Amino acid sequence: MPVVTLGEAIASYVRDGDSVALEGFTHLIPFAAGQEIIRQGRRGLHLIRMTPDLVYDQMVGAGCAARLTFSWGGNPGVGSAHRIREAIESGWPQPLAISEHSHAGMAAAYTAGAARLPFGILRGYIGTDLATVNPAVRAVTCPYTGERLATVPALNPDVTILHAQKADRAGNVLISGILGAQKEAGLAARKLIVTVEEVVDDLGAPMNAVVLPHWVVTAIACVPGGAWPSYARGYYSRDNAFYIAWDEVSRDRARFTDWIARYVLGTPDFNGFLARLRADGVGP
Amino acid sequence: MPVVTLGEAIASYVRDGDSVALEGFTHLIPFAAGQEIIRQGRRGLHLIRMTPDLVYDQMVGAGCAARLTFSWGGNPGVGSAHRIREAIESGWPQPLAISEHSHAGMAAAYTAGAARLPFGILRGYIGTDLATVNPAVRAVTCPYTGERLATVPALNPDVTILHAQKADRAGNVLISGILGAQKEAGLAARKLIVTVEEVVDDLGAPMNAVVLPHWVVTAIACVPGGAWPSYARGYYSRDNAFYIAWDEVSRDRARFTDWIARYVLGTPDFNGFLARLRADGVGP
Amino acid sequence: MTVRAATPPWTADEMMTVTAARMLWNGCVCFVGIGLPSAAANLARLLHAPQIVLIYESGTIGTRPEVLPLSIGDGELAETAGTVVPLPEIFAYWLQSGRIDVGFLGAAQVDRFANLNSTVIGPYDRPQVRLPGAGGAPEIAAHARQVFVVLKQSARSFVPKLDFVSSGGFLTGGGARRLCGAPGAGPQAVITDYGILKPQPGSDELALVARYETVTAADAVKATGWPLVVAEQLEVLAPPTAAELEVLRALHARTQIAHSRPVKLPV
Amino acid sequence: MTVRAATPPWTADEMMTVTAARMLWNGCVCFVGIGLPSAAANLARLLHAPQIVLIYESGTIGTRPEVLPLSIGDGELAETAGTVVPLPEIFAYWLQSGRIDVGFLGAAQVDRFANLNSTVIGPYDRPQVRLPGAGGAPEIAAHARQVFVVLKQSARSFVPKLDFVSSGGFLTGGGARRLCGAPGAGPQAVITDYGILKPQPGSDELALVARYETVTAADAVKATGWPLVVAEQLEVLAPPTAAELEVLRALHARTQIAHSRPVKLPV
Repeated sequence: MPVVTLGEAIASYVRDGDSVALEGFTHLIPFAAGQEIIRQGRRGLHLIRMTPDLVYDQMVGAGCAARLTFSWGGNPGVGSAHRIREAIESGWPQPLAISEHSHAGMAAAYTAGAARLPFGILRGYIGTDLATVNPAVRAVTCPYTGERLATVPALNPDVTILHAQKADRAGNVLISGILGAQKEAGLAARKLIVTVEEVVDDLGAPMNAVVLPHWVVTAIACVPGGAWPSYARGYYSRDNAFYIAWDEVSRDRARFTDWIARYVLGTPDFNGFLARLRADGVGP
Repeated sequence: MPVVTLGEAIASYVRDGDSVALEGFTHLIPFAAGQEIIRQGRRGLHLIRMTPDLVYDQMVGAGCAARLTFSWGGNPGVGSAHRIREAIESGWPQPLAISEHSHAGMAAAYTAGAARLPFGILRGYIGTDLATVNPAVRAVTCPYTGERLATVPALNPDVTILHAQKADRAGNVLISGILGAQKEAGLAARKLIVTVEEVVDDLGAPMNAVVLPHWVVTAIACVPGGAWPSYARGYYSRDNAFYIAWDEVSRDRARFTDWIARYVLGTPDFNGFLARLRADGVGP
Repeated sequence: MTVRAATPPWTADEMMTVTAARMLWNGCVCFVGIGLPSAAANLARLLHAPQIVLIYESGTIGTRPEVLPLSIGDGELAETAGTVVPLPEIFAYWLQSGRIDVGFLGAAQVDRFANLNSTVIGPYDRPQVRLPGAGGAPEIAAHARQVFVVLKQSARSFVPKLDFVSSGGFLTGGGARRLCGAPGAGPQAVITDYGILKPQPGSDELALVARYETVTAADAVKATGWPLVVAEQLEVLAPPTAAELEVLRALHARTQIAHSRPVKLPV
Repeated sequence: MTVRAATPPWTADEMMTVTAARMLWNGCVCFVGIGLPSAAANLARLLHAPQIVLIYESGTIGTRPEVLPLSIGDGELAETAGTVVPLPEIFAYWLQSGRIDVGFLGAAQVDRFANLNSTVIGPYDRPQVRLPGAGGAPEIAAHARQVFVVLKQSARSFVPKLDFVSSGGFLTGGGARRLCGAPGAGPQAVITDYGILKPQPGSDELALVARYETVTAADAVKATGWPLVVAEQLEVLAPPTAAELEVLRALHARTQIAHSRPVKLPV
């Protein structure tokens, strides 16, 4: 299990048209990886994520995505994900097909994916229009009680990308704190890329901690700060100010495009991205 | 969530004819609780457990059980669970109806129970006679792929009993080490009794540790050593010698009956049980 | 002796938050959303319900944040939680299992049967306004023993017909919910900036049952997009006490400071 | 120049363990059962496969025990594991997901199509001998990319018809397994105290493909309850090396000492 640069990992394992899940539920969101995908100009991706917030707002606005599978898409505590909104509302920069679920449905779909079952079941979508607009939401009858239960098809992304606190030199990965559906999304994927805050000799993981063994990880890249402006427990906290500021940046096409051009396309990598933000006095 | 004596907990919450799951997969097996159920003379229980080993060998041989739901029943690394064998083979001390699963099937049944789904699905029981002899094993068709998958009905015991390392004074419970299906069995139950090695001010639990909050626990009893001859990580190790010795004790009806009479029925509680074993030079 | 004023010394948000907080009891297990519900639940915890169990869908169980989270998964929620579990577990073992006493929801639109829309304004395929979407709400609405909805009242938000049903309340009313297999009792109160609406027995239609003393029933009817039923016995809600306002404002002040703290990455 | 003797300086168990260990490769992900499979897998780890990944159904992943476990959940397995996960997860995310290269099974009976019985001798409803049961075996047999079976050969254990099918091998043979939806390739080797049996292409029937130099093919046929097919090219297995025996015996010696250590409860 090789430790490579993020650029190498994306170049090697993310292809145009792939289904790609960048997971992390407000915590450990792989922002650096999302920006590297923008930087390398991937197109036609099927983006999968429970909460497409700023990371997918950037990728959708930059034109990477053709489809989005999700259950909540906004700027948490702030408001809209303007780029995702505009893609859905007016097809800019390109139309975005959506497959919309509830959180419980997405979670069941990842869980089924990790278990390599073709579908997951939940007592869900009851009385909602979600089941109407999303043909993927179906039903099975319980062979014991006769109850009808909702089903969702398993999610098995071509690539899942996670950000974690630590990997050891063998490539075992430790995730701690708010876990979201990261383990399920990681194990459901055909390829798993993990960016980490640091590579250490010993994970020092508690016995029942969430550890992804090296042999399920396709590649690891050490990207300190790679979850910013989200956070990495034990390393840095959530940059709420950036989330609030993003509302203005993303509201306007031109301003967003300039931001991507200057900070993402105009920089060689995540360190360059941070350096330019700092040079402009807006960096963490 | 009251901290009571084990005697009070069993007297209050375990009734004749209840379905009762004592879980713990080789680790943290609630032996003291099983013996207290024998001591209080419960009858007609539906015992549920993935691995009915010595704890159920004792309860079945003592006449507590009318039915057993399980997936592997023996003396781990040693051989037969002789009392369970004799109950099944020749109905002594009374006939024992069985509902037999694979581990994967039992695990799916507990998981469904914890989620309050009526059934669990797995790609299991393929080509086996288990599906033939156990009418509870059925099938559903995937609404996406048409694949037939095995189903098991959810397990929701009237009472689940667990042994854990620690509870705090509020009644929050910490389990660490080999977890088995304890969390699922505990959350699937209508009532949850937990015996613990000690009650502490602060659990000191890692953030993602397995903690059962006080408001899902019906009663806690502090029973140091209560998992012996199995083990409690951080407190004492598995008494393999007892497991080996049990083969002789349990092989013979009379010898087993004498053992139960002297050490369980003949003692007021678990401390009395340990004291008599030690007095006889066979105690831990 | 109560103050009566056109513009009282508290905001509508404060009045709603205090009113919602008063409806939570000590020991209640509450599934909390971000924003006003989170403020109300924590206000209750800091006042009359110290043993309230707060669960956020990010997997934090029994959390006791010092400051309010901006996001559903702020570090503060994890650091002060009794335990933090994977997200699939929260929905399967903790919500679907029927362990939640009160689910707290907001929305963009509500109809007379307390169905909620947080998905889209206009047609789903050609939206005027695409909203963030349902998130955890559909299953919270289905499984919580009861649901409290918090939403400012206006003809634009309280509509005769939803553009999209994101979360089921009483569906078409008249007991329809019981037939659809939703285990929970559904929305038992809608807390607005005019007062409290509750479903009427039989019809399941929302009726105004309580008002703030700063408004009239007529004001509430005017702010509703359907002919709002007003209960014969219309309760008048006590205004926020000085203690309630002090604790709430201190909480918001702490939150303000925490959220404006600049973040520095370890370089 | 090899030693040939009626009673070689090693036991049948040692010969089987060494033979099984040699079939495991470095980095192989192995789902291990208690007893001889566990001894073989750990012997391989201590010899030629230091990076072998050992998973026990108790939830211990990547474990490196100093001594062999008596039970599937000995503390030693947890203390030396890379991670310890809940048991439902082991079967769903790690076995059913197809991540296991080799599943190691024993049994009481095997038939010519490598189906296994570990449930009952005699009728299920009126058993002569009630065995412990299937445990994890049915899904290990279904999902592991390949399965190795370890079982001493005799007319009583190698039977023309099983009393009960606990775990499916090639079912009725002739490609029946592929039709039944089991993802794994099934039993690819049965390691006995006479040699190694492997399924024949097409028929899926087990044939003797290798023997220990201490036995003849005729001995193996006599120890089989059906007319055992013997491969034309019958490989002769190299005897255990001094190094293999030394490491294996040291492992068993350490294990013996550890398991006989008296346990004292903290009083």
